[in-house]
Amino acid sequence: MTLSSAAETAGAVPALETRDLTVRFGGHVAVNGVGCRFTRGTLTAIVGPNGAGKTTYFNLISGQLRATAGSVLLDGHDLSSHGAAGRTRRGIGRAFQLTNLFPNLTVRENIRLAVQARRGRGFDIFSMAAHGRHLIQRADAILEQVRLGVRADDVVATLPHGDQRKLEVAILIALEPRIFMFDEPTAGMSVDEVPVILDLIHGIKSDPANTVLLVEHKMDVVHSLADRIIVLHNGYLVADGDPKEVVASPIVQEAYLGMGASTHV
Amino acid sequence: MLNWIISGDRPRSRILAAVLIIILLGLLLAPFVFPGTRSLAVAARICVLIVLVASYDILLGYTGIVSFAHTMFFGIGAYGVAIALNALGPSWGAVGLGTVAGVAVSIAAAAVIGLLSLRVRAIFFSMITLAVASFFLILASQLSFITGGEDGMSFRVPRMLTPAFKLFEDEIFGQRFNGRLVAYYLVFISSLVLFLFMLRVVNSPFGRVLQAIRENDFRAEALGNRVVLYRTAASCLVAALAALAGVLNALWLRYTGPDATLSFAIMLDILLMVVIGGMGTLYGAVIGVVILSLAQFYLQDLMGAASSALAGIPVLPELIAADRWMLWLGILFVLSVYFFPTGIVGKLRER
Amino acid sequence: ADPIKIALISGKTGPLEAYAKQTHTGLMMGLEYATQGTMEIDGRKIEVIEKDTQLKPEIARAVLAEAYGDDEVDLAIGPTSSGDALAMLPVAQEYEKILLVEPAVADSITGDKWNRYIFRTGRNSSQDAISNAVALGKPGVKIATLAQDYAFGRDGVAAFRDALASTGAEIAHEEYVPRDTTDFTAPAQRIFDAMDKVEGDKVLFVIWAGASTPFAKLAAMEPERRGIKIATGGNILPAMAAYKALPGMEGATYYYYDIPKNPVNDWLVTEHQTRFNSPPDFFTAGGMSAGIAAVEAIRKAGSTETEALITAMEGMSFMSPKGEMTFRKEDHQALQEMYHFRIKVDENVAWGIPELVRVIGIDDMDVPIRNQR
Amino acid sequence: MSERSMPERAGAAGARDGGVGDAAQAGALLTLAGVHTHIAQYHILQGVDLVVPRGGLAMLLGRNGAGKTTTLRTIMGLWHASQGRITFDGRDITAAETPDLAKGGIAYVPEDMGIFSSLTVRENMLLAARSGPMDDRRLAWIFDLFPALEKFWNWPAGNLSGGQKQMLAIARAIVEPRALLIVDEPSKGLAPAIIGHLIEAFRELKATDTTILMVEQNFSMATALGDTVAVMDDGRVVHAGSMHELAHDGDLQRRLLGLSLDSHQ
Amino acid sequence: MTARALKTAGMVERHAPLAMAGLILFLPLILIDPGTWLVLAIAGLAMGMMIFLMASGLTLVFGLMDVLNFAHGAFVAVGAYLATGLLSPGGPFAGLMGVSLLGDVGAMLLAILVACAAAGVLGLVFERVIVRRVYGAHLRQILITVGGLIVAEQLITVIWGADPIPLPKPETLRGSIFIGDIAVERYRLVACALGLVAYLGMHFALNRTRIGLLVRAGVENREMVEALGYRVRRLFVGVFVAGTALAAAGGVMWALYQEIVTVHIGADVMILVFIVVIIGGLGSVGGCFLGALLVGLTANFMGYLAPTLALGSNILLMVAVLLWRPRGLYPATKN
Ligand SMILES: Nc1ncnc2c1ncn2[C@@H]1O[C@H](COP(=O)(O)OP(=O)(O)OP(=O)(O)O)[C@@H](O)[C@H]1O
Ligand SMILES: Nc1ncnc2c1ncn2[C@@H]1O[C@H](COP(=O)(O)OP(=O)(O)OP(=O)(O)O)[C@@H](O)[C@H]1O
Ligand SMILES: [Mg+2]
Ligand SMILES: [Mg+2]
Repeated sequence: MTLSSAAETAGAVPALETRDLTVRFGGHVAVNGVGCRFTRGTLTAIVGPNGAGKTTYFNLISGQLRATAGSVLLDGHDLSSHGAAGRTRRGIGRAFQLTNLFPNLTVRENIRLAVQARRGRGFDIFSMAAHGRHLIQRADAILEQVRLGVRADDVVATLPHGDQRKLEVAILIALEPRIFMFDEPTAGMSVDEVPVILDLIHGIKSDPANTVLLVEHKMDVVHSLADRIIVLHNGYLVADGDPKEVVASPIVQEAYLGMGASTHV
Repeated sequence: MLNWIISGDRPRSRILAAVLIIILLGLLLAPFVFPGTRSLAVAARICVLIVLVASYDILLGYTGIVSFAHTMFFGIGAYGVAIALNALGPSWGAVGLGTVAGVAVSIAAAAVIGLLSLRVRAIFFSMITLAVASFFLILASQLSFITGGEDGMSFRVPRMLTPAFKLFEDEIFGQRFNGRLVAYYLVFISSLVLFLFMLRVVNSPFGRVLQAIRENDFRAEALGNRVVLYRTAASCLVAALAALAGVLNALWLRYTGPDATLSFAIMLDILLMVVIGGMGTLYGAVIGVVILSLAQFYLQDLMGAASSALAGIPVLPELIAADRWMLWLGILFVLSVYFFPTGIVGKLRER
Repeated sequence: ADPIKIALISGKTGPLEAYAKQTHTGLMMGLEYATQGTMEIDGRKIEVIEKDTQLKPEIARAVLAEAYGDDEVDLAIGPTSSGDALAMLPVAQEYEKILLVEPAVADSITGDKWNRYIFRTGRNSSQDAISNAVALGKPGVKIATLAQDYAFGRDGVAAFRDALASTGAEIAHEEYVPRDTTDFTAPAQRIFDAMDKVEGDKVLFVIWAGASTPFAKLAAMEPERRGIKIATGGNILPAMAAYKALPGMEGATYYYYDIPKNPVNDWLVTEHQTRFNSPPDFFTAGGMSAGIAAVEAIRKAGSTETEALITAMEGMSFMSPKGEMTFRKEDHQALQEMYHFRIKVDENVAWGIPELVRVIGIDDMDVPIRNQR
Repeated sequence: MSERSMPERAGAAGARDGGVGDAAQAGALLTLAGVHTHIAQYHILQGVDLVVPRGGLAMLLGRNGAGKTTTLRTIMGLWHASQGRITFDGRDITAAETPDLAKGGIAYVPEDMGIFSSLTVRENMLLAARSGPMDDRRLAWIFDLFPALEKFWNWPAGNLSGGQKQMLAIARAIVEPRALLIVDEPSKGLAPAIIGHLIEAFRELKATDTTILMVEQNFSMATALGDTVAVMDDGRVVHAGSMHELAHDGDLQRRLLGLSLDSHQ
Repeated sequence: MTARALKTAGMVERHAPLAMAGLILFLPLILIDPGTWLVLAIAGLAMGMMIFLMASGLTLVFGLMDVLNFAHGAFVAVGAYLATGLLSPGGPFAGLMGVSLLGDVGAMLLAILVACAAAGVLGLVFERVIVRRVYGAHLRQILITVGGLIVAEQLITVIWGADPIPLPKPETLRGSIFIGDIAVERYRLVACALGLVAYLGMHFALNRTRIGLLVRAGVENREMVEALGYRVRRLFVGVFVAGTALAAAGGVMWALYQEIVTVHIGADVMILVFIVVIIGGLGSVGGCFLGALLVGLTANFMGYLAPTLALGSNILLMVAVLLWRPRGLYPATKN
């Protein structure tokens, strides 16, 4: 397994690329020189043990963290000078691993804010937000997609955990990014709800303009969605390639799945 | 139409709606319904404070920024016209110039403070504003050759706003139509317009982003909103509004000074008004202002009467002596935070 | 007959509450004394309406306007702080009614902010400064001043400097510190450094407003080791507790109950002692002066018409706890005697006792007229 | 309302028929009988009956929003039941305060992990070890389970990765022996290898006489560990029985949990 | 390797503020002659200790419980007024005083103890009636405690009257000790000693016991601390009471320094106290201690070198510290 993946051979500029991305906290290197290219129309699953640096890697790409070294390129353009907000507006969207919402606003307002941010209407002080019909319609449409329509008027803090996870995904969709990053979207979601989310991600992936990155510990989910898997371990990128091969590789079997642990999954 | 004027922000409570209408009518007809200098002064003060407190609520209730520098901007506006009127004489030109200068300085100051310090943790920001505000207070009293120092400055306003100016010679409805009336309606109409403007702001897309930032700034940033920029913009906006309130206050009082515009006591009054009324709703600001202003102006009289009625009973008269009105204000303070955590408006809307 | 209505406007609530209380007591006793206990003038009952400025100038204006406009008082007395007073002056002019200022001290009240409806029984800053200059100034005396860094302090030092010019003493160093200073080590060191460089009788003159005073802290640094004596004006009794650290200190004061010898003061001290079990203080005397002045003025004018009152009061002399006072025609400031004192310490008295050195008579002080008529 | 309360009882009766049996009932460590819980004006739990046999591991399953977390919080005294009775070790604890329950031997791993992020990992553990210094042998066992904790021992817990926080939350609950362990979705966010460890760990705990009540979405983990199982829906227990029975009844799974064969391999 | 790097980083982190303090202490030696410098430095340190006494209670409550107690000043005032009752001629401890240094200091310590106890009881009531409902909500804390401050000040006026009350220092604590030409006020030495004792006591309580951890954890997630088996309520009450007792102790000391007590004696120093607490890094007792010393020193050196700047020196110091370390010298919590 080489660090350059099959997808790269297309020759075109990759949708997203990280070069030598590194971040250090005190003496601890959480992400260590990770270089990787992500191509449009594909879904790359990122797996690795807890604390491997997956979320941190996402944070570096989406701008929540500043890299100690290395760079992130979107369509070949260096993003180093942009913060989280700038990167979102340029099309890098992400859903968080630990639920991160506006707890005292309604479900609909949460989405509406995302739609509004996407449309860049934030500095308008003269019109009424409640009159932005198309924003609200769009928000409602997305809520239907994730089957949260019935809870549209509820305050987010009163939602059960699983529904909050769905809202997290819905907000990402509302941002209409070109790069979608999901951080364990199905964690805490009940089994019957999981297929809804998987269908959604599948739909996103099937648009050739989109690029999807997915962190997930459930191997069944990874198998059903991923075109490619990369493995992070102790901050290093240790494997990259076709799902079947990667999963079969000894390092994944040992360090990640645990010997014989796959029976539990 | 009405919905458009109030930006779709309905009171959402019958009682609240009724109270607001009564307040509006009361202020509109104050010179006729409540004759006397004191009541007119109270009415004008209420108008000014509504602008000041509502603008503070945009910062505090909607954006979640605790600033102690709001009175500083109020002062800058007031000193702006005061200095201009002193230097250029009582003309409308001077009023205009002073207003523009005051607003501009306020916006600039807010922008600098915001960009420098809105990144730090909220509580530190409050403390920085506290420090800046007390520094400004010191400055105002030190630069006595411009500001009149501790003593403040009295100045003359355009003749149209003084009692000497007579609209009609005779009294109509028992009211002299003189410049004070003109001044009152100038204050009233300006305040109303500014209030409706603020109502629009908080219900605009911009206002919604501010609320999102208050709820979860990290997430708001991740949605693509540059939080520091929004916070700074909000600070600048409310600074300008506070400065305008300062201008109105100065024109009405024909006096300005550190105690009247800059003191920490006013800052606390504003805070209290916002909270009693209900944070995060501009109608709350109105209610808070009216209740507290009435208390400040009339509680003392009321207590004086009660105290003399109870003369002879030990301790009690001492506790409700007119000079102890602050005690009861303090108790009101505590009780209102205690029992109306969402403010009066929140309580009214609960039902 | 209609009652005579007098408004007492003071900062009843707020940091100066204690002062306002004294003024109130003094005023009521003054009215009582001047009417021989009847509280009537020419058959008209006196009615005192009290109003609180809360030490907020805008409220001060509002309550004064209310007193004149709604309560229709004949004249108003007050307020406690100069800030309130300066805000109130234009209101008196607007309503064309008299405001008898007591005890606010700012020079500008009877100076450039003055108008013809303003009279003052209280002493002004200049009078304070000049009396101290008279008490301390001798040829060969070198003085350092310590004052708070704001208009009151700087004006006080300026007036003091002017008054000192004719005495042969001179100012060697001026030190200004923030108003709320509590630690005087640094300013004292600066003063010591400066005074080490000059020869002569060295005096450190302190102008200080507020309850917490620098004296004990200055005394603890033992300036006498460097040949420097501390001097300052009088103050209210609780503040003079700090003077106990400075036996022998000299200065000039506006009032101390034991000093003036006249029937008015005798009555005040005895009555105050019996009623309140304490001697009258600074502002009690001031309040009483104002009460007596009001009664005398109305008697003399024979009416409560403003113009009649102004005519009667200009140049009017009346007895006060501080002896005879006269409203100067030019700026309506009451000229009055002041007292050169020296501090004596008595273990049984809670404060340092100012013993009279000499009375500084009206003629000993050349109080400048600073208003434009 | 009165109509709705009927199936409740039926459900409860069903629970007994479901094979737990009266013996287990007698040996129950924790029993909930007809528990109703209101949060503000919402009626969330609508008569929950639940039996946790002494020394066993009881699984609580159900869709998102079924009321599982609310049930656990009600037991813990974090919400209070408005009706019904909760008994623990023979004592009525319906109205007991949280700290007393904790002192009485109940440990709790909340859904949101409840990490003190400003404290270090060590300090987090220290607070959980109420009775004195931490037992070195037990600590070694915990480090063995979750090596990351040892590595980040003196770090602020807020900086841990999502999965590491979950490990810390569990470790805190087992730092000292407790009579009853209440765990809300422990596997959420954990890598497969760690889940394998975790299963072992819970088995060991069971062997030490610790009774466990666990909410889980990971069905394979649930089947691997559970002795008894209760399934919740709409604020009620709609099925109770042995885990073995549910694990081998596809129909029941589909009906109760919406599980279909393709969503878990 | 990484461990060492970590350690060095930590050392720098920890010692930079100390280095800064050293700089502020010694740099003025270039401009001031050594005798004067010594006088200023000692006076500044002692002033800092007194401020620390008043600020320590606030930082405890502020830092551990995240409660902004604007009424802290009222408890300082209560301490001060109690001192006037206890230590004035005619008061219960007057008999001890005026004879020997031991008697005077003893009387003072007794007064502090009584004041602490009384203020502690008041603090208990205050916590019950006022603060209890507003844990976790800064804004409401500010408001309700300001309300409490007003009520407390008014009640003080009702009880003790509006007149300032003089409070002479005990005879033996007046004046200065002279070392050559250098005057050191006796009282400041006593203040130094007491400040140090208070600091060490708090340091021990917070670092050698679990209390500090528990309270911090309780603020962050109260439910979880209860679920671990601790009574958060009692803990909070205890900390709050300790905070008010410390305020009262500071009040006694400050009243004796000022020698006159007014209703606003506490409120007047509150801005200064807040500045100290902020500089120190919200809730860190060590930071507060260092911050207080820095404030004392800066005020004295600035007052000597550039009196016109002395006015804003505290604020300037705070802004400078925050620009350098946006969360204060020793941030108590990491986030
Ligand atoms: N604080 C609250 N206020 C109002 N309703 C609430 C509150 N907390 C939970 N609920 C409601 O109670 C119901 C049960 O929630 P609970 O969290 O117990 O579900 P759950 O079974 O744990 O779901 P999940 O598997 O998603 O964690 C949900 O409908 C939820 O909306
Ligand atoms: N802000 C931070 N400061 C210090 N260390 C951090 C910080 N953020 C993350 N780390 C450390 O970096 C490592 C990687 O964390 P990260 O959250 O990326 O893991 P992860 O791969 O997402 O794990 P999980 O599957 O458990 O979510 C962890 O060991 C964590 O402790
Ligand atoms: Mg992660
Ligand atoms: Mg749950």
